[in-house]
Amino acid sequence: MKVVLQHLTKIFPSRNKKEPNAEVVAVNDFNLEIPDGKLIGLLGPSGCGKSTTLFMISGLQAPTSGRIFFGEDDVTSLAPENRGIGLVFQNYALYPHMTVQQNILFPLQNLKGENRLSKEEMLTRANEAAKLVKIEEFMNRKPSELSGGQQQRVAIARALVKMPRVLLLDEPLSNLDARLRLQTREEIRRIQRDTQITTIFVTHDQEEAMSISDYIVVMKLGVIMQTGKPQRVYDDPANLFVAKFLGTPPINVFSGKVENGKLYIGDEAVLDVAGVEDQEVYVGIRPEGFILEKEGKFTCSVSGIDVMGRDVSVVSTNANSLNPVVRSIISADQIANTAGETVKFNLKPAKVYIFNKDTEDRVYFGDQIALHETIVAEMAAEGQVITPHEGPLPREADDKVEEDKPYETKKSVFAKVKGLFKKKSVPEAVETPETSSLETDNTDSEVNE
Amino acid sequence: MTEELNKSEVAAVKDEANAPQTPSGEIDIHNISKKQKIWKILVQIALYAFLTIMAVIVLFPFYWMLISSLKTVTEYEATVPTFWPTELQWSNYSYAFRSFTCNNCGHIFYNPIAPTVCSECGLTGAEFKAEFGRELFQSVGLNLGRLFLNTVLVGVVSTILSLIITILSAYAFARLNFKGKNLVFALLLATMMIPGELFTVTNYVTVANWNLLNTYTVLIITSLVSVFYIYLLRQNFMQIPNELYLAAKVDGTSDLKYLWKVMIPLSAPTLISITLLKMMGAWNAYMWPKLVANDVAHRLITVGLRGEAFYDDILQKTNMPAQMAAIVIVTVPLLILFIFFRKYIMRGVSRSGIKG
Amino acid sequence: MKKKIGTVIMAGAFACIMALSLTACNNGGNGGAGNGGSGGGLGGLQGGGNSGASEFVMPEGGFDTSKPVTISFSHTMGQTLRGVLRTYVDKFQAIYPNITVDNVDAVRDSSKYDELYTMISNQIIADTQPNIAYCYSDHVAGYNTSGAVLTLDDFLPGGAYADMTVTRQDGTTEKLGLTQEQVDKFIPGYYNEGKEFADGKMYTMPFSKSTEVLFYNKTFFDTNGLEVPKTWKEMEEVCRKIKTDIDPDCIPLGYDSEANWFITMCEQYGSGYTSATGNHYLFDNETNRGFVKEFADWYQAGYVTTQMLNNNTYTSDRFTAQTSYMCIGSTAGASYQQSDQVQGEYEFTVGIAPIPQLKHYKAEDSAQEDYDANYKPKVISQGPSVCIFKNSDPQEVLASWLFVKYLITNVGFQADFSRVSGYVPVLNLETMLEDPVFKANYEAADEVGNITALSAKVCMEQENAYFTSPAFVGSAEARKNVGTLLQAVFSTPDQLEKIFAQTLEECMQN
Amino acid sequence: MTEETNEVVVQDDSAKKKGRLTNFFREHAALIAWIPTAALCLLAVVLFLAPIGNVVKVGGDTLTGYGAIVGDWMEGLKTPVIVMIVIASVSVIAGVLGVVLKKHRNSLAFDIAAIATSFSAIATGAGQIIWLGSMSATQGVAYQPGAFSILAVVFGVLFLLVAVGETVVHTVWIADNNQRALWKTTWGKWKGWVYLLPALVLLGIFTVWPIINTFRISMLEDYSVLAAKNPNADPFAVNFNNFKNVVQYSGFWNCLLNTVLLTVITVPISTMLALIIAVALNSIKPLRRVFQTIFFLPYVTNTIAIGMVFMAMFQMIGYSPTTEPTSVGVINTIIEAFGGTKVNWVNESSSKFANMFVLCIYIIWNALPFKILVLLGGLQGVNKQYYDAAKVDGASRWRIFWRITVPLLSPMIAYVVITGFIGGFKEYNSVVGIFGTGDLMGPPGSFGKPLNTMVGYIYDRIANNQGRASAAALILFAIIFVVTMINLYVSKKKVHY
Repeated sequence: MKVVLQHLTKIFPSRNKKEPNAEVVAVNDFNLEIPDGKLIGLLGPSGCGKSTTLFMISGLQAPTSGRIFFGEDDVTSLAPENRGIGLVFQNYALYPHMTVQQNILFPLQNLKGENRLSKEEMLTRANEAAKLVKIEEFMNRKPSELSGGQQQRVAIARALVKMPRVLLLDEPLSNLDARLRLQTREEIRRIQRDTQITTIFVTHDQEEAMSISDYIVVMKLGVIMQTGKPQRVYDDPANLFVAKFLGTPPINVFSGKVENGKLYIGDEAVLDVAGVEDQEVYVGIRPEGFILEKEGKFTCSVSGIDVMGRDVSVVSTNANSLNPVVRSIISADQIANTAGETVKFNLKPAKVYIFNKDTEDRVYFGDQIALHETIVAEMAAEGQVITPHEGPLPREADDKVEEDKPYETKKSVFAKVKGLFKKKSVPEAVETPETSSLETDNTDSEVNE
Repeated sequence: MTEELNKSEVAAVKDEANAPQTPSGEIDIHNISKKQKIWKILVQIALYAFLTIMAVIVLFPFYWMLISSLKTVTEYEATVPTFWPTELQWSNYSYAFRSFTCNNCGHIFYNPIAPTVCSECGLTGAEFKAEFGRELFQSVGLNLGRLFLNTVLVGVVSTILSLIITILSAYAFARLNFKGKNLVFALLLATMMIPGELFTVTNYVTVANWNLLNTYTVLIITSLVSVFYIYLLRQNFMQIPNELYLAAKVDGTSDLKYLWKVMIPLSAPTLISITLLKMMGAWNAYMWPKLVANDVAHRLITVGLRGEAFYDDILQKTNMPAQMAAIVIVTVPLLILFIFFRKYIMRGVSRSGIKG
Repeated sequence: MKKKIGTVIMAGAFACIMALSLTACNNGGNGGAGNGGSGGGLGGLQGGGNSGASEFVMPEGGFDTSKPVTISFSHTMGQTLRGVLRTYVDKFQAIYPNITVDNVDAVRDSSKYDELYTMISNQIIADTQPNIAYCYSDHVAGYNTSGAVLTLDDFLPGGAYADMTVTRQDGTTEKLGLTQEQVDKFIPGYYNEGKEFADGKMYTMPFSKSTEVLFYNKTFFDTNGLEVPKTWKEMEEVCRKIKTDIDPDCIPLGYDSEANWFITMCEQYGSGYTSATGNHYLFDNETNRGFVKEFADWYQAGYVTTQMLNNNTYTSDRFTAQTSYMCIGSTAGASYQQSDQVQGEYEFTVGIAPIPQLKHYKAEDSAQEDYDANYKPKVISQGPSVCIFKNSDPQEVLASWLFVKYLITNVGFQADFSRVSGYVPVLNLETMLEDPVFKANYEAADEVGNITALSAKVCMEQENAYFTSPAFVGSAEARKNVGTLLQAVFSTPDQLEKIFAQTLEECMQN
Repeated sequence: MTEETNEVVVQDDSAKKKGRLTNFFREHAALIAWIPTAALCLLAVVLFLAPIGNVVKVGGDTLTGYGAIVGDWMEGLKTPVIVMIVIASVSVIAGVLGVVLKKHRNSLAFDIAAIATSFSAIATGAGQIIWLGSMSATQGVAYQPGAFSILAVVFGVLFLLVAVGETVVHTVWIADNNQRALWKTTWGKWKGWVYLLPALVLLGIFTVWPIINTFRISMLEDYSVLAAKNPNADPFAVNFNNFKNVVQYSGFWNCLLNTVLLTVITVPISTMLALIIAVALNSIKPLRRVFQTIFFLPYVTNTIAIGMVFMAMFQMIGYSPTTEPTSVGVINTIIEAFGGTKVNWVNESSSKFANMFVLCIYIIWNALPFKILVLLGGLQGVNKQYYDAAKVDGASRWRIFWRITVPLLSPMIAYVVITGFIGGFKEYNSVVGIFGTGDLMGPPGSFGKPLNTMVGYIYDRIANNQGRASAAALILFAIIFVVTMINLYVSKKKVHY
């Protein structure tokens, strides 16, 4: 089932009565076409609106504007149960009072009218779904008696059992430990391949998204920054944010400038970038883009060397680096060249991305131009028509706002007591849209502490 | 092999998935979403209607009490009850605070004490008595003021003492180490299981033997210690990290100071809840006070209210509007308390499950 | 060593706890604050240490008029009555200057007898009971479960201490006990009430009494040519006549006290109500069911109402409002039966007659067919008596007895008290007429408006008809229950059998 | 009992803490802490006047207690009262000032202030007792020793014990280090008991002893305190006759029947209604707080007082079986407005069915707030995702309610049902509120307290026959115990935790 999102926008009204304009735009003019039978990863930092997008697709939240199509059907105002979707929640939302079997049977028992199944049919279907996710031996246990990974699989079985047209997974792996996470994501990949159900997968973990998605959609502050096949996006980031968000260790960013077809970081001209206009730029260099050479054009002062088996990571500093350290990965045979206080690098042009300092958009040069064109053509061939976002994209500078926000779920006792005497409540911090979707109604829940 | 089997099953699953569930073409999506919307609105309307009806039912006694308290006796007894008093009879409220009426001219004195001379008609009580063999001044209503004072007094004192005892005990259970602590605590918790009526009989015998009947002490002393409050506060104290205590000890802080500087401020919400519940308890107490202190000097408000206080000598029946006024006067303080401390009361209540 | 200190402290603390709780259970203990005031300390006489129940032992030399002694008197008198009491306390203290009567002005905790009973019961438990108290005989039965009430037989003619003498301030002497002459002056029914206990001993002395009389609207009766009913049968006739012929909207008769009605009828029939010994409750019998059934029919026919059935208001209201033309009520409440005045004139004249009896017995009615010369009329006797509590100090007991004796045998006090309270004196008419004020009132009783005096007169004229019921623990409850019985049967006559059975069961519970 | 987790959040960040703790409470903790003690002292002074008020004459009338404060007798008492007030206030103020001025710098100052206050409490209380004693002796009038004076002394001594203990181990008065250490350990070992002392003493007397004694008394035939005082009477027979007498009395069975009926009718209805209201409240947003407040109002009322209002609402005015009422009352008016006929709810010769109906309505009205509060709290604690999941799974509202809401709320439901049952078996105040006490406990003209409950039965016996009262109390305890056990057993099977 193809899923099309047109100009999808979600605005959460301000929760602070004194500042009615402090509304939060969780999803901003979101346009996307998801091809049938693919696994799409929605990727972005917390609060970027990816879960909101997912919930709008599921019908649990109504979009402020825009349309959602499943195939040819406009499902925008359809209730979730009429959309034929399966949803797996971040913490699975397995009904704790029901056994695994009852959990899986639950959606089937809700079917009405002509769709109603007989008891035997229900059981058969539930068993099939359980077999698919390999949990058939736990059918009579309660969710609390299962491990995290098993619970996860039960949740998927429950989502699959009614044969959804679209399967939605909301951060399905975030509650698992590292090893289980690896295992489970392979499992999800397998199940998706086997069932060929269009699947949308939300995560903030870029590695996870890259490893299993057919396509990834990188989001920031409710806006699509880039879509594409994972490797392509990694190789050809559209802007500084995408470049920074993908890749471990993260990309090294320097401030620099282009002058006369040369790229300068500080005083050193590190690369030829013929055909690029003179401008102030950010320079992003992937850690694997460094070549350690005695006569390298780029100088850094060494602060340490980490040997990680086959690869060696050189940790150094540079005055123009925006990151605290410059991390480069070189092969072990080059290690000899690191003696001394400074190191010199040459750069691989394919691994160096430059971005306009004002717009933070990519500035292509050299072979990169050809590569980009190929990718665009490839996407078009696969039916991936991206309607560009109207208006300016959110920039790196906007990020700061997000980070400083105090992550406070509970006011301290003192604040409470103080509030008693002041009689005026402390204005509550505007919550991130992601949490607000779950907690909007919990204002009175202190009673229940 | 299993792999293969899985795949075939999955294929089957997929086929079926598309068959029944695809609405395209056959189902009018517009219609469905319209129905959904109407249904949603209807549900909301039904919810509000239901809640409004329930709220009216809940509020009706309050409303009735209020308007009845402002009616004249005649209007109160009107064949068709009026839903708003035609004439606001505020004097019902002063009546509740006891008044005297002159049998000769009918003038009403809002005094706690009977006057000797009627300022209106000039008769003295003694003359009237000598002539007609009857008292000139008849009391009407009861002295609610006295009941109020008694209740407030008992409430305040028992709350203060109870808080002190609760804090000290909870502190001992939460922070101090001594032999037998856990045993004592377990025993105390066990007593919570037993209904209070079991204690009443012996407690009556005890206080009677101690000559405490009809004193303030007896109203206060038996309910000073509440195991539940100790438990509540202890749990609260336990939340405060032990490191704070150790740090204080290193600084040479005494227990008392630590208790009052750190523990009490940090548990203020719980203490406030306890205080409010205890006050409410004193305000609503009925059975025990009636049993042990039912004399004029020590009677509490609920006991006084349910007595024959509003039997009006002149009307020769209970003055219902005045009684309603007294009920309003009794009810309002708690409502005010509730408005100001809604959160704390609700929190305390949701834990205790005991009224008062 | 230091460890020991702590142990000692803790041991002490626990000893305290144990001691406190033990006091709580030790019923004989003198826990709590002692009996303040009067100098009567704690040290009991007979080693037992229980002052509340110490037996009275005559001190050597009898009553010591040189030592000051304070006695207390708990009562329910209102302000005006206290004024009368105060006057005579002063006179008494002039005779015995060493005696101080306390609590005369003490605040009444209640004007109600049952609250006084609760108060004194509690005081007995705490050993702080007064020396003298207002009482009803069933109260005394209650108090006496603790053995706290003094038996007065020793002070009666022929008693052990009756002939001892006490010297007054003015040098004259009096007998410590009552003389036969004094006893003869009491109205016998009142005097004998003190003996209605299981052991037949004398526990109370009559203080002031009241009884029930029939108030009727004389103006109405005269206008309509009605005869005042003397028997219940005549009563029914009169009621029927009024209801059917004269005023169908009225309820001709109001009977204030249901309990009195029931008990009086039991006595008139001689069918049994209670007994002081044995099973106590005799009232569940055919005769009683019969009259209850009959009266229920009256109620259903609208002939009669009672206080409880009259929306818990005295039926005198109906009487004064003339929606009722007869009212059987207490002489103590006579003033409430007075009709309202309109421009100095009473709306109607109130007549007072003895309550109806089963049969005619007076010689003047010998023409009536149910005339029975041997019939003994029965009228209930009510009103407070006084009892004296045992005390560890015999001087207090003696002083209390002297004071009680003074009040009940003093014609002046009895007359004054009767005039102010509306109660009737406990001394017989002949004796009372010695008092000039009383005599004057008595003679003017038939004048219009002199209702209290008239009721007293009617009352005193039937001095041989008084009866009292046996007193035992639960007799007060029994009284209450039969009152409720009457009322319940009136409301639901078909439940008669069940209600009788239930009443008996209720009574047995106490 | 709900967990207390996260009740108190102490800042992890110590740097932050310093800033935060400098607030009102930290500044004034000492002051606040001492207010109770200070208030106690002052109260002791003021309140001991109450018993004295019993012997006051003003203007020919005799007054009690506070009415007397304006009277002439004040003249006679002026001097001692003023002296006492001054002593107490000065020492209290000194103590409080000492604490406040020294702030939290010096523990010693704090403890000494505690000692000062304790002394003032003792002085005040003891002063009153001694003075009253002398008054009694000289005037020959029995003054009750002020109850508050005794309490002031007791608490003063307690504080003194704690404060001195703490002070000794924190001072340098004891020069010898070893000795100081010894004091410290000894004090450390025993101070827990000192802190617990008041609670243990009171619990010992009013909780532990009664448990034992109730068993004892229940075995003594027709035990009463009055009879127990009689030295000449036979000792009480030891047997089970109290239980026998209680059980053989049909009135007791009536009480039991009433209690069981009220419980069995009201608990399920009120729980169901509360559940529906809570769910409704949980699914609306605007006005929710308003509704929530309204629904909680009945809780903060006086059961007796509002019971009287209910009585007034259902009562017909001026009714007797032989006369038509002047007014049928508001409820009947409403019934008639909807075309019904008037019902005799609470007046004379009303049916027990009608009485019980009114009672049930009132008890449910009264029980709703607590149940709504707990259930709504539970609902808000339920993770919203379960509902989202159910919605995605296509469950109808009805199915969501029965398959998700009710099972997830089952611990809360079990809680309100169990407390409801326990409360129901102790029902008494609501009957008193509507039908009064005295001999009726039912509509006017009724016989044998037709609406009395178990607790009412116990209270009726307490003053005269403690033997049977104890037996009845034990029977009630047994019933509540069994019912609670059954409840727990059922909930263990049905409740998901």
